[in-house]
Amino acid sequence: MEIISRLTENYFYLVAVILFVIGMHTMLTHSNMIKKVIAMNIMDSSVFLLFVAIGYRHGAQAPIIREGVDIVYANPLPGALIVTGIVVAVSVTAYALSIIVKIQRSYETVDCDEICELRSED
Amino acid sequence: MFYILILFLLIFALFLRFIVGVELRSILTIYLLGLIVYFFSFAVAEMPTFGNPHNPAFNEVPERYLEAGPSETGAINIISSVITDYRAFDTLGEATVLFVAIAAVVATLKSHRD
Amino acid sequence: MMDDQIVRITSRLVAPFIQLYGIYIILHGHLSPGGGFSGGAIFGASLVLIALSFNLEAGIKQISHQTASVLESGGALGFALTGLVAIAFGGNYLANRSAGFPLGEAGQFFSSGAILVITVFVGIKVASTITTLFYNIIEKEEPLGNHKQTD
Amino acid sequence: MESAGHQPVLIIVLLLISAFIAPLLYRRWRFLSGAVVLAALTGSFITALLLLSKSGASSSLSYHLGNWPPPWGIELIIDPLRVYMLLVVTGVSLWIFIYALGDLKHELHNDVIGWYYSLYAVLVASMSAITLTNDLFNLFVLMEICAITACAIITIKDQRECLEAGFKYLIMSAMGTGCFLLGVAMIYMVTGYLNYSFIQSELSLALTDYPLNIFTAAALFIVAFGTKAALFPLHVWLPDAHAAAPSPSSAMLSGLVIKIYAFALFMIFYRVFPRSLLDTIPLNEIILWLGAMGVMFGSIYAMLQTDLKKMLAYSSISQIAFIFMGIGLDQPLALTGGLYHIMVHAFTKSTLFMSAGAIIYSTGVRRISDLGGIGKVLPLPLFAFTIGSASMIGLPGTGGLISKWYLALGTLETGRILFLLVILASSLLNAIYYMPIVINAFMSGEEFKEKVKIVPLSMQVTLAAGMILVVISGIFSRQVIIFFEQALTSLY
Repeated sequence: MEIISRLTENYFYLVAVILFVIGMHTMLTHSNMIKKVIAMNIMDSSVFLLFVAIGYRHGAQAPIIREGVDIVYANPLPGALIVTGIVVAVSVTAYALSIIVKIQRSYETVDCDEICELRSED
Repeated sequence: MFYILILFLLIFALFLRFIVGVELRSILTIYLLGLIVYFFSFAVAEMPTFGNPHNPAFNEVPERYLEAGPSETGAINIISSVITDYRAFDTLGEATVLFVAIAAVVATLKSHRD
Repeated sequence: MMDDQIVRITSRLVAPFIQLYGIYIILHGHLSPGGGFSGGAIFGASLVLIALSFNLEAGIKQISHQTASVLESGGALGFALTGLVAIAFGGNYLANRSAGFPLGEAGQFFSSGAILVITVFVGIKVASTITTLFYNIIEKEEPLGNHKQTD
Repeated sequence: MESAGHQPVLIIVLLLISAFIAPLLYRRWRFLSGAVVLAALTGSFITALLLLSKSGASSSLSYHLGNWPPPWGIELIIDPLRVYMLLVVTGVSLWIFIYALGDLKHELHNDVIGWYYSLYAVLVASMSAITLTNDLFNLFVLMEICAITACAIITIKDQRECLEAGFKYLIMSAMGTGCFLLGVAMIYMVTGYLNYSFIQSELSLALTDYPLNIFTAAALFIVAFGTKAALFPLHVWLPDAHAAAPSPSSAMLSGLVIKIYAFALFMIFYRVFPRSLLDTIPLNEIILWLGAMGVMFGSIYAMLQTDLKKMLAYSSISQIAFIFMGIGLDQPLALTGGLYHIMVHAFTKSTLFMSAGAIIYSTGVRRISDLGGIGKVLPLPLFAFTIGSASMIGLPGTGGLISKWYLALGTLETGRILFLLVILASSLLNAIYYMPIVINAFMSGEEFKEKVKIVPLSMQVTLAAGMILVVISGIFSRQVIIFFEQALTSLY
């Protein structure tokens, strides 16, 4: 089975994709808002994992240059991009949580389905 | 037309949340997402091998960062030189995201008085 | 929030070291792993630690709302203006070497021109963001300190 | 490509700096913070006009941020289509901001208006940057800024519906950006670049080695931008969000924010994907069918609404689908129609939301059935509403006719009569749900009962300007169409 051997070679990518789908599943099926925010973070982290894995090469070290030593360095670009991505994800999470705080105050629940019921009663 | 299938599965999985009942929804979502994983795994199998130094990602872009980075930017931490010099506009966007997060949080929390 | 002597004394002892470590990470962003984001997050975490182990007022005593908002706007503004300085020196926006910032010798502390400046601004921004986010989300709960520890 | 001066980046930086200063100023001098943002918006609009005169019709200029050439650094591109979009973004946002200065005081708490100004300026900055950027990861960062600010100008209003709608919007767009970033990762993995132009030349080679990755990335891009631009089956967040928001935010969100993603998808289709990819797999066909479905379903849903702003929100779904149909037909005339519709719909829908905002401001009425006889007490807002409805239906003399005309020509040119029927049917449906409101407002015998407040001057001026813009876009369209014809030749 060639595909299996390819998948085992690319296990980092496979794990990233599976994590992405797990995040998507949580986001689609759970009605608890905090779980949705966590799922959003899982999705983002999975993509970050995929991105960072692209930058790796066998035997490579972190790209901090040391003079006079012969070292193979990893690709610095994906790492640099992901630093940005992580901060973006943190900001979105903070904002989503602050909305949830206020939703909890006014509806007294953090469950989407219950809120839908409350709204249909109005 | 393998990819069209994926596309519609994705769209359908997203849309599903809003059209069917709770019990049916979770089962169907699991099936669909399983299918998505199945199709993604072909793409994963086709991806450039993990850790291979001849991958397309290792082209002249990281080469110049690693070789000329210290002399062009003065920083020996290349990630630092990429985020604050080569791609500094991204980092400006990132600082803006932080500012916007504060603005959004403060505005939301202040405007909704209990 | 917590009425525990051990936690208070430990966090009061540890907080200055955490802050020092954060500043170190910010300033050595171009030489070692780290940079504005990680250092700023560490520095902000020390302020959050104080607010958690004492109460919110103690945290606000460290950095008031007024200061925090000035720092936030100032950090982002400083970043944007550093880019404009590069235009004034004849480079494109956010240019470093080509705008004539002195690079120094790679590996020394005072090297890398605009990178150091930008890293410091980003560090300030991130530290103030983390504390402000934390204070704003926990504020207007029941007055802090009224919770009796039940252990 | 020659250098472009510093104007493109100055537009973005000017708005960002004004956004950073505005909340600080608002603590001490309330008046000044609005004035700073207004000045920045005016400045960016003037700079965009300067760029238009500089760029000409077919040349493209590039700006290298930090003096690093493209594959290493980030590049901004100024070409005719982007300058057109930039003009629409800066101009319409300036116009809506003047309206907001009058309208916000009664919709928001006094302490948060400074933050609103700041968020507004960042939103405009991020949208201008999305039009100009030539880098996929930069696009991701800017899209996140745009998503957070767009949600924040919804949740800033003190109603719990806004919170819920904003949360739904935030989660959906976070999912969209997640899909987009996964697509970017796949593209980066097989090409090794993030710059549009480099990817385009590299992708046609990579298509033989890694076809599945590229197809998956394309599918993910369609889902991502479809979610953000409310393409038909992914539109579920839009009606709540646009109806609950304060009126200036609704005008902004419906008028510009959803279109910016349609434009970004257009850019990805023609500037990132090589022609060979579009020829091998029917990406355009999918967009076309989803667009056609969106046109029909958006109109049908809009007919069923009882709330004025909700009806306008559903109508946005059907109108944004016209732009997608223009992309989907993949033909110069249809693309002209679709791109022209970006501007026309920005004018029209903003005018409609502004007049709805003026009605709500002065009477507090939101239900469509309560609007009988309102034309006699509020002549200007209802007159603006009438002009806007005429443009939505596509009556002669308004911009709506021109864009639908070119779309219809595009369908005839490709020989797809079905989509011509869709366009005609949607016009008919638009007439069915817009005309009764207008007729009821002016002709109905009954007297309007509610108390009426006087509409502030800034709102009246912007409403009048909106009417004029809609009519101008209908009458003096020739110049823009010629401009498009020259600009679109570079795509084929």
